[in-house]
Amino acid sequence: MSETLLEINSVTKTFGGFTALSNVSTEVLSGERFGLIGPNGSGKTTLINCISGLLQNDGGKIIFDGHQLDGMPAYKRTATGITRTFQIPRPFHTMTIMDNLKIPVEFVSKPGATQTEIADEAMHILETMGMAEKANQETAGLTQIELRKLELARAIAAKPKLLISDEAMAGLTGTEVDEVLEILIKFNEQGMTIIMIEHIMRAVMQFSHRVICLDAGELIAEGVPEEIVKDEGVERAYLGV
Amino acid sequence: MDFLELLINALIAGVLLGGFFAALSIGLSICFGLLDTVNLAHPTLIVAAAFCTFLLNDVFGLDPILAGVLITPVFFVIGLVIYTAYYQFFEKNSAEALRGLAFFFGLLFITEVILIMVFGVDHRLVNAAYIGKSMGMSLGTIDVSIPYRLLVAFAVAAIMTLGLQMFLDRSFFGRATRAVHQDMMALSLMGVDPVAIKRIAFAIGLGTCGLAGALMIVVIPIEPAVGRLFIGNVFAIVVLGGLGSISGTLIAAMILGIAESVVSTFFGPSWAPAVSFGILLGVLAFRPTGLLGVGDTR
Amino acid sequence: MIRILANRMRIWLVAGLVVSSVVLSGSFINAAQAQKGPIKVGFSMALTGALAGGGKQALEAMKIWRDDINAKGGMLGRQVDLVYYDDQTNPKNVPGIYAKLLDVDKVDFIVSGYGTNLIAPAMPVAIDREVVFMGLFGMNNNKKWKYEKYFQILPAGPDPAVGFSSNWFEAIKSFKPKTIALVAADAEFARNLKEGAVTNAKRMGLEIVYNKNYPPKTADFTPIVRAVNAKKPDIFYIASYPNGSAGIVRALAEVGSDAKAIGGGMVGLQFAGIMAGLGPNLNGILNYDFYVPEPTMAIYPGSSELIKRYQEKVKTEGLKTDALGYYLVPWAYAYVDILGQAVNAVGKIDHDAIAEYIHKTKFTTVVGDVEFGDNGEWTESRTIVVQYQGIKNNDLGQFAKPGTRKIMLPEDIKTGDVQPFNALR
Amino acid sequence: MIGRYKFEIGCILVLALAFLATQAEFNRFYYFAGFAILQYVMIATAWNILGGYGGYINFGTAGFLGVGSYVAIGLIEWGDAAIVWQVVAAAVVAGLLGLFIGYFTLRLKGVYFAIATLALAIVLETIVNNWDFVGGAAGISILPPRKPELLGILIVDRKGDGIFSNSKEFLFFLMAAMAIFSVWVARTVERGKLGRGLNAIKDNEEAAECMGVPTLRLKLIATTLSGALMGAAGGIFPSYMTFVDPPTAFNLEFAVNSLAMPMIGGTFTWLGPVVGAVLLGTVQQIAIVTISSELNLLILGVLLVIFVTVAPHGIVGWFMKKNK
Repeated sequence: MSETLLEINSVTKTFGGFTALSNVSTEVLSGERFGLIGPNGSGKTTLINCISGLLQNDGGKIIFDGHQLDGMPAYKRTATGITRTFQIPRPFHTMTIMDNLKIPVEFVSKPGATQTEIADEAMHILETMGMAEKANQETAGLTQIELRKLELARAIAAKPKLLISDEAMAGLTGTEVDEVLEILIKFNEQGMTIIMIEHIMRAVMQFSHRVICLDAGELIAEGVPEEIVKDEGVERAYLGV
Repeated sequence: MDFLELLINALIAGVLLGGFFAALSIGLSICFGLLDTVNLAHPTLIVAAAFCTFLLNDVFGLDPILAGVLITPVFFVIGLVIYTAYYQFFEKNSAEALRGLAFFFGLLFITEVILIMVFGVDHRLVNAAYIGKSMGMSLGTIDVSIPYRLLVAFAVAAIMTLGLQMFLDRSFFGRATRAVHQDMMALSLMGVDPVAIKRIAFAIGLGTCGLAGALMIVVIPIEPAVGRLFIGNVFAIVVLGGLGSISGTLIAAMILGIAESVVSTFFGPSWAPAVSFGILLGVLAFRPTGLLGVGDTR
Repeated sequence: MIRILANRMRIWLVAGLVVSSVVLSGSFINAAQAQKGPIKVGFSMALTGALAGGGKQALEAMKIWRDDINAKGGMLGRQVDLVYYDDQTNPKNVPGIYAKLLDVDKVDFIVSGYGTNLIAPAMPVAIDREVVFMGLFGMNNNKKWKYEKYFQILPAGPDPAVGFSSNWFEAIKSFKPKTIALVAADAEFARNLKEGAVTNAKRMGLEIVYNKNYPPKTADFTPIVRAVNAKKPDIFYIASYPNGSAGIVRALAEVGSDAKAIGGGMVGLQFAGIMAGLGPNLNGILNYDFYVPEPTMAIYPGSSELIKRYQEKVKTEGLKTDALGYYLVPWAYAYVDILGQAVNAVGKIDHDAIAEYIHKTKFTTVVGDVEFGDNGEWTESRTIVVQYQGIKNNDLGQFAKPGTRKIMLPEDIKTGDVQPFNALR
Repeated sequence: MIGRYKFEIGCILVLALAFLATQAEFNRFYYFAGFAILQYVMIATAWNILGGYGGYINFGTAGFLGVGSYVAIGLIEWGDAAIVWQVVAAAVVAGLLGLFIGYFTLRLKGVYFAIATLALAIVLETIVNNWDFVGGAAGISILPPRKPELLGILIVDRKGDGIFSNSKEFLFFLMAAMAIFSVWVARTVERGKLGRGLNAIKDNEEAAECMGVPTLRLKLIATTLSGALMGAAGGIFPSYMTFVDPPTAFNLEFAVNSLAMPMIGGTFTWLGPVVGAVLLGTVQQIAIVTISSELNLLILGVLLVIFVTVAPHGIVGWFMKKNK
């Protein structure tokens, strides 16, 4: 594969006396499908919050595509090409699905475009997600899978180089998981780098080129899926022995 | 020596005044801090309780505090009614807190009008053995005088606060209330009806209006619109203390009481509000969740 | 989609506006056909809000006046009607109310509501229409305007802020004071009173050792009283509103004070509810007043009968206003009475002539003889200085009898001698 | 072409109508009542830019209005500035205040922000109370100029030589112009990138930030804009009242109405605050001169409760649902 897209260099984050991340270092390569696993409270979400800019890391460096991200507000990081989804979907609930997608299109991927161009672009993404017919629907009546897809579609609408998917499959049925996986793989094949956080092992292992595992804020394992599954540390972290 | 004497007296008066403020705010700390209902009518309902106290004192000669205890159940029931209505129209449809704000504004006006129609617009006071007298003490060369009326207010407020704090910490119901604040889902999975919990918690919060009203008329003269003057204070105290923290509310009330008393003594009372609310702004700027606030900044 | 709906909404909105304005004007049509009916006297009055206690009292007195004058044949042979609206003690409502009174209700005369800050916004309206404007308890409202048709009933003399407390400072001379402390509520009336008091204090050569204001929501006054005590003043002048007055009197009872004279401009101590509530704590306070049930007040002809009628009215009609009515009733009666007398004497509705007549006439009213100076204020100050004494309990009845509020000044109606504060505690 | 500027043309027509109304010499009561209603249209509209679009509840409307009023008073006391300059200066100062409070409270959300703005209003009132140059707690009377001129044109003259024969008519017209301007501003915001960004912030600020919305900058623009418009509405107030004291300028009523009116009308479009202000403002003006007792307050209370319970998306929302 190719060069490093995201470099995480001894990143540390503390809340009061509690250390959520300690000295985490890793790299994500351009075009990679990257899995991030770990038990509850291991620091996965904190790490991606630090990458996406909702939190600022206390120590260490994050470098993305040549930009040093530390201290940069989240919206600027989005402009450099990072977007993310949320574990619990956070749609703009007073807007239609179409309008939800228009926000990243207007603010990130096509700044200065006319309303028609923006709408066309948003519609295009909805079509690729198979949600075109719901464009003018409010978000209130959406099913769980639709909410997840909207969350992904909105992130993709920003045309990111790196998409961080935070448990996009929690609570979905088996076929729905496959549907989401298919979407992610499709966009990866178009060149989008993807970090996937997931509890559903089957999905991560099937999806990822490479996986890291966090436990109690520390990186305990890194490697291809087959190695990770066999790793003793990972097993201990998950089984709590 | 004069300065020291003034300072000590100002601090004591501030602590006592803080107790009074705590009594006014503690119910709101539950309704607003734990349950997210922006009950703007809280101070006005306290005034309503104060008028009831006045009536019981004037007609039956009851001691104000005793009267306050007697009307507390009435306000508990009023709380049940208000929350049921509030839930029906707002919370059930997960309406924004903003709409609730307007609802409680409306409630404030309606309560005020009822008070005007029933009691008229004149100022009312009550009498009791502990009003208008003070306890004198000497600490070495320093003379300290403590007005009994504030001492009573402080004692009752302290009992109320500690009682509620223990109730919320130790009882199953109290823990359930805190859980409602954090995670409604988990609670309903445990087989507890979160709405019932919230209804009762709100009623308890409103029940405190009964005693707080009695304290109010013991401490200051009342008229129907006097509640509006305290809206700023009580919300400032709850927010300053940190939403959901009863002990934070008590500490914040003390801070505001001491600030008001010390500023009044040494710099002139007209600057007191600027200092009190300046403290609030300062704290919010550096600690967005208040003194003892936890977690999210809603 | 939204745009189309918004367009529809706009049409609906315009339609709504038209309908509501039609309804609005329709409700006023009947008011436009006035002229030959009764003479209408219009005013705004604080019937709700902070000053409602005074406002409601004043309104009842004015209704008594209306019944009286109508019984005597009315004004210019026509019956008198009062037209009034509640200003909610909010000055913002006042300009609109007076415009409504003059333009829509077509009242023949306007008089003011109760209180300085509710008179002030009505002044330009009166000046604009060049009509006579009678004021009820305004503190120097005409200072900037110098309007020649404004007359004001508060008996504070030609320089009201100073005149209001001049008798009080006269009364304390016997203590041979050297120092004074002053406290005022953060509100217009109290602040004006304090400024006048500062002038009087300086004239007497008193040293000002404390001079501060307190905000309306002050809950505990003991820090203020202690801070004043620390300065050991001979005199403690207080210009306060009802909440503060009651709070300070209580704080004085709790903390005590060695000042010889305490009080001065404490509004609210004249109100029945507060007097009864404070009871013996009032003893020793030296305060202003306008009317008290002392026998010498007989020089105000008809005043005690008026007060009795008011108290009867409150009882029989079950009104929720001040049970005693000493504070405002005679004055609210007098300010409309003077207008009535003047109009009947001039014999026509001619505002220039009526104003001229009021300027040059000495009126005999329930508040005694009244003369107005060039600025529309009384030519002399008739503020009464009273000292509370001999109050034993919280019974309201005792305040309706002579003896609890003895008159110290003016000399001609004096019923007692001023004593040091602590001598009466 | 015309279609595109339909709204602007409508604004000019309404303004022309307002001007005609001043020349028609109606009962002067209508100018007073109209002024009060139009002032609320402006205040509610200004509030809604931050509160309705951005979801940030400003509880300190009275603070911004009061600052506007007292800037105007300061200018009058200092050097008899013309009313237009009073309004402009009031808008600038209140706008800066908005920027300041926006920056100062940028980490605060929801109720914390609301309480912070309330605290700010109280601090400001206390400062004015203690500032004797502008009258302090005693209040101050303003004498309007007899024959105000602007750029050499006589504005008001009783004999009919000026544009208006009465200063109240002039103030009514000025207020109408300002109200229409603020509605135009609000509509422009609503239909632009700013409005869409604010909407995203209201729905979920973190998600908005992650979708590339510069939340802090947009919030600062909104607080500044909203504050400036409120300040301007306050700047004209002393000339209308001729007497201002702190309790009037910082009245709680402003906070209540600025929040209640958009809510009753509907917070998601510019029309909502206008409908709410016209409706509630008219009811209040009529109630003052008809019912005229404590029942006034009761009506306001009952109206508030009924509207927020029965029409949760405001009158405009209710009608749009009907039309769907």
